[in-house]
Amino acid sequence: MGTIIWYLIPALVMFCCGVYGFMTRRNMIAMLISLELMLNAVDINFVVFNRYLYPGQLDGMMFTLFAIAIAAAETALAIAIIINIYRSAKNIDVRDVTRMKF
Amino acid sequence: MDFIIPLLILAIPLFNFLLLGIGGVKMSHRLAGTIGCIGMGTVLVLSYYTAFNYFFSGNEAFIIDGVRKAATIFNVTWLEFTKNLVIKLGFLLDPISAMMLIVIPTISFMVHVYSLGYMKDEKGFQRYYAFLSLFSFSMLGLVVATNIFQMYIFWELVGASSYLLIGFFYTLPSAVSASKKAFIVTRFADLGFLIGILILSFYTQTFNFADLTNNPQNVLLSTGGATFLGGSVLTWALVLIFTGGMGKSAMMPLHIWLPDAMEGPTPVSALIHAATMVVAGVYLVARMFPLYLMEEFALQFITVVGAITALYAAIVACTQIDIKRVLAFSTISQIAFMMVSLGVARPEHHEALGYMASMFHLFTHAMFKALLFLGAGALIHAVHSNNYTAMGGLRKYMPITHWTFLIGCLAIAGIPPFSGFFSKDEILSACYSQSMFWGVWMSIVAGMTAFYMFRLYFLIFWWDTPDYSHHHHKPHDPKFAMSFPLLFLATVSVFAGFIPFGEFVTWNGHEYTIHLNTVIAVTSVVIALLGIGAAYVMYSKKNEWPARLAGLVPWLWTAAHHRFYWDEIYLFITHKIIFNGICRPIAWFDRHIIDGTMDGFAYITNKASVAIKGFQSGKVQMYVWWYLIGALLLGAITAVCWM
Amino acid sequence: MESVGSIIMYWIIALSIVIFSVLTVTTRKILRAATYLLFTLFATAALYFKLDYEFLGAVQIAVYAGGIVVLFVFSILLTTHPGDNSEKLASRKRLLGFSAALVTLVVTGYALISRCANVFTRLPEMSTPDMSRIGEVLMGTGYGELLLPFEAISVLLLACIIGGVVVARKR
Amino acid sequence: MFSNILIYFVVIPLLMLAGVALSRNIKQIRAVAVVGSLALTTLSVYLLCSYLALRGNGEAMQFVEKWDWFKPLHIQLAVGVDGISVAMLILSSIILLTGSFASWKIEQPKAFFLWLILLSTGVFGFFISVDLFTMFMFYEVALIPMYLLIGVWGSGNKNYSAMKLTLMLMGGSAFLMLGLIGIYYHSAANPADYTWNILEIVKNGSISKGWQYFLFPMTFVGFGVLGAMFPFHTWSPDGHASAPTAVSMLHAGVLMKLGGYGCFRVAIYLMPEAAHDLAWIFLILTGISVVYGAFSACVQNDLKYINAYSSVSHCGLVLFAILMLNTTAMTGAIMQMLSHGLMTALFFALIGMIYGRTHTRDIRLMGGLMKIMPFLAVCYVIAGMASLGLPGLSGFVAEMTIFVGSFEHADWFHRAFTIVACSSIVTTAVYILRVVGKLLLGPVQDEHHLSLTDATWWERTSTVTLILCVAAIGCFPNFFADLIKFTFSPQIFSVLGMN
Repeated sequence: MGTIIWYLIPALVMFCCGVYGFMTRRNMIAMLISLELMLNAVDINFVVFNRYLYPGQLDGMMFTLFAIAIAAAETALAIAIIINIYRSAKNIDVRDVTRMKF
Repeated sequence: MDFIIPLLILAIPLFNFLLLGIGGVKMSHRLAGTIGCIGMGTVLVLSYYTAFNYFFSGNEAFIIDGVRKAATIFNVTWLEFTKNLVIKLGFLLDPISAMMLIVIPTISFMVHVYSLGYMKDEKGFQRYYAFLSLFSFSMLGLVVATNIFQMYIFWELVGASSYLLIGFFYTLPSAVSASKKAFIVTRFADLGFLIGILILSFYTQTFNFADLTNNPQNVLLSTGGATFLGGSVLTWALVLIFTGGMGKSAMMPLHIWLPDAMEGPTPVSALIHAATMVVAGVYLVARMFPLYLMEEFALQFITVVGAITALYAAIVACTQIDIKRVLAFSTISQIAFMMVSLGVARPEHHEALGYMASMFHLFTHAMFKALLFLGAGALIHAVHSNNYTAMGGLRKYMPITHWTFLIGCLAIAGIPPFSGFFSKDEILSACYSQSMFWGVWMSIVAGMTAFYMFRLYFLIFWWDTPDYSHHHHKPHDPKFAMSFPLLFLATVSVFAGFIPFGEFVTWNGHEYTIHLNTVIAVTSVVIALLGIGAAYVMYSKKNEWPARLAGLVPWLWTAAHHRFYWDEIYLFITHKIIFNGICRPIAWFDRHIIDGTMDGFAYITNKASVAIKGFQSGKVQMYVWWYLIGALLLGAITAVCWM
Repeated sequence: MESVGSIIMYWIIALSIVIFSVLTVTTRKILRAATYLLFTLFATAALYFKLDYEFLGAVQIAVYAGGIVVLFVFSILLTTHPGDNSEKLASRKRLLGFSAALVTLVVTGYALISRCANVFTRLPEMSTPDMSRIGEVLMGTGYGELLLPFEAISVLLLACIIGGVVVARKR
Repeated sequence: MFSNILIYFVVIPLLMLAGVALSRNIKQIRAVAVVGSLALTTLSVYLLCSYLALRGNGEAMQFVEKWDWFKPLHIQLAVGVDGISVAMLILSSIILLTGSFASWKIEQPKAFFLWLILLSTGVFGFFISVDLFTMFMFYEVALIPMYLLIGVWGSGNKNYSAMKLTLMLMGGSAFLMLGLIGIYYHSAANPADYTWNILEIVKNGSISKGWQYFLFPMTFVGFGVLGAMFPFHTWSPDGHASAPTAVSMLHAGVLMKLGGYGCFRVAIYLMPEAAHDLAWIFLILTGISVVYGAFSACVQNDLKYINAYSSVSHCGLVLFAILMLNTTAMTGAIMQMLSHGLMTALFFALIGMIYGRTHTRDIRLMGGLMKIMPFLAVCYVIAGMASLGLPGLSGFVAEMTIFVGSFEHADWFHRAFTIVACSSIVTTAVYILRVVGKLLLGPVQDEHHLSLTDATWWERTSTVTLILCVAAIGCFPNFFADLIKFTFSPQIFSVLGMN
């Protein structure tokens, strides 16, 4: 159980779930949740590689820390936008939000 | 000689131009006219003084041992191309420029005075005087040019002032198009002149007349025997320079602008298109005469062009209705006389008699042709029409005009003792001395000259008196301002022939005594009298002869009446070939091919982006798909390359 | 060799990550999805703890589980009516998503297994980084120290706050 | 830094920008524009005097100074002038001055003047720079505002024209950028000594012949697009036709000169060997420009199109003469730049004024304007005469210098092209007189035009200033010829080995 691969596989599964969710859900919040999954999977990778490759250093951990901060910011903003869309459309279906095409 | 007076000769007209051109709007007609006349009068006095000083003072600078020298009064650098090729503005005094210093201010002053009456109450009177001053300035600058480029500069300036003056009545479409035509045709000729200058200056490395004409042998040597299309470069240069002269002097086939130029005010025609500007071509050839002597072909070319033009113009003059056009064609014909005379001049024949004769004729012709034009102006003023069909029997109404016009006609026909006789006789002598062929040819043209001039004279003053009662007033002689120039010029035309011209103007500065060749003199007088007689028979009283004669060879008459369709040919070339055949296709090519290519690039870019804009569907999930495909492809490529 | 306890711990964490992730994206009730996400995040935090990054695990719980998920829940409550199910997915769409996920899984998994299966077989020894060290790295200006990104993140957060306010405010 | 006079050519426009930005009404804006451009004119005349006093000292350029800007890439703000740049600076300041007068009544004056002055900042900066990078930067600063100036204040099909003009010029600058970077990477033998500084590049002379063959066409075409070289000239008619008056003036009067100046300063000055060998290709193209522009102008009916094609012809002559690679012809080229700049600005000013009154530029719909607005008409005739090369006005001296210089080549190729170029003097006369005849002379075409008024005082100021300048060059050409020719004197301009 000590091999690095055992930590990476769950992260990969998590990522793929994120991909699946992001591509199939229509509710924008659900998409956002999938996005969080993917981000989280990537965070795990950072930490794991840091732990195995450079055990004494903190770079990967710090990266994750920043990623969490950015994810928080991004989520807050995204939710603000979604709520705004909901206000105008009474709906948060992603298929209705195609005005930004072309 | 001091440089102040020559400088003033040029400066006063220029100053007058600026003064009248800028401040004229605020001036009264009287003031503008006075300024113009006083200015020109001053120039007249100063240039007479200069010319007499040149001919009679015996100053070392002007004459040494009886040989007249060219003297450069001043010469200021204006533009330096290279160390050798420098345009200088200067003042050259030599026999021909001194002579022109008499001719130009005289005619110009007469026209200034005449215009006081003729142009009275015209709108733009001040502008008219400004343009006259500009013209006088340019023409004087042209004749005193010390180098060929200075001549070209003033050559262009006279062209422009001629344009402005022909188009003086700018609201008339005919005047506008005539002025345009004059400018463009002469411009075309000037192109030849310019290229000629370029060729000549390249080989000789100088623009200076003195350097060019003092040692023509060196010029020939400097070309190093270079040839182009079979002719030596010097021949090319000289012929091209002569092309410029052909344009200004209205030689065939560049003569078409001169008859149309008669749309300008009549005094202008007298000044520019009869007496001064149109002889610039003759003056140019005379100025470079020693150089032309180096190239036999160039001289022959001049002779042939001149002779053909002379005959052509004389034939056409016989059939024109507009009196100014008759005079215009007679001008063309007479200038062609001068050209031929230069063309046949050779030092080995009577010390290049032709050169002297040409200048002599230039002098006398300026006087009597200006007289005829001013007379025509008086007639037009009186009957308000340019056509002789509206005239007839006017000798009773306008005695002064009649007599002065008659003197002009006699002078041009070459009847002794009027001035034209002497100069024309010299020309004919020169022709005969060179070849019998040209002699006979020119004698025939001289006879025709007498015929068409007297045809005009009889049709105006005799023939049949039309009904003048519908005019406000009967035709009458003009006021003093207009009749004074007529009388003055008539007097000059009578006596100018007695000037011992050979003592003043010869090709090499040596004096030359004119002696009449009795045989030629008698023959030419007889021919002239025959011409006058024919005119008398046909036109002294209203009769059917002219019409019948015209009916005899109708095609010839019609063709001559239409000036042998030269205008139509030119119209065809300019409109059909150049405008529709070159300009329009080029413009089309530019809009559709060149610009189309550029637009085509934009179009392709645009279409391509429209084609791929579907990717930007706004469906976020599709983006992920595309992204994923891209990422996987990249991954695959990396993997393949890695392995 | 690792202790049995740690192996059991590992399996619990790994399985809960996988299971809750799958549930997150397959459940049709949005609120439940948020809840499963919470569990996933907790499991991730546990993973961090297991890898001796205690501070990170704490942050994960505090920010992600405590902050973001709460945000999700509130927004879900604001935008959906109780009892709303997301509609049934069209099979084509599901297939599309599934194949995408699968392809990713296969490609990446293949790459991982073919390259990393037999390397780094042992977890290296490491003492838990103490807080003073984290603080120094985060706030230091020396080589490899991260004050500037930290500041950048603060600015970003500020921007997000303002942006959030501007976007969501009532007109 | 501020002890160098040249830097003020950028500082004053920047101050003007600030002044315009702070202005509260159109009067203040006008005041700022006029005072500022007067200051620039004064400064350029002062520069001329001090340049003349200094120039004998054997240096290629005067007032040379450089400040590091971005060291790792050796980018400097390097300034310096020779006779040519001094002449160009004078030209630019005069045209900016007259352009300000010509846009006296523009709409949205604040934004307009901001962009206009920004544009001229670029122009001035370009002429004082001797560093290729800063030169290029100022070049772009001069180009971009054009898009907005035409797109917002233009007339007719303005969006299309603005887009076309900007894109084509940008396309040109893409070539140019490539060329300049190429020059940079061959500017010295040793990478540590790489430089953008023109003077140093000339001194190093390390661009190999093979690279010159590649870089010369790049830079020449890059600048040539702005110099309206055939077949890259088509932005000019559309662009000029749509641009507002002052912009047309500045663009045709100054910006197109950037092209010629750049061709000379960068392409030929830095890569003389390639210039010598490849000149024939571009001579053919520019020779075509000269004739082709003139013939195209003969059948246009829009006043601005006529003038734009005439610009193609005249600017073609500039490049043509530069490529002749001898002192006289190049002197002529610079004089032609001055002359064309002034008279085309005059033309565009007059066309703008006429258009502002009649609201049409179609010469078929107008006629007899001489009677209605004599002042403008007379000025137009003078401009036309300058354009067709009447002695005493600027066009003549420039063209003659070019022709005489071009004819110094003894081979038939150059001669034949010189004669072809000479023939444009006839075609020019044709289209100028056609316009004058149709537009100004003849009977009045449109009765409504009878009530139109003649020029106002600011319009008179603008046109009279330009006419005086045109006449000054035409009457005292040797002063200008000497100013320019000195720059080409062998001890200074030795790179070409010219006579």
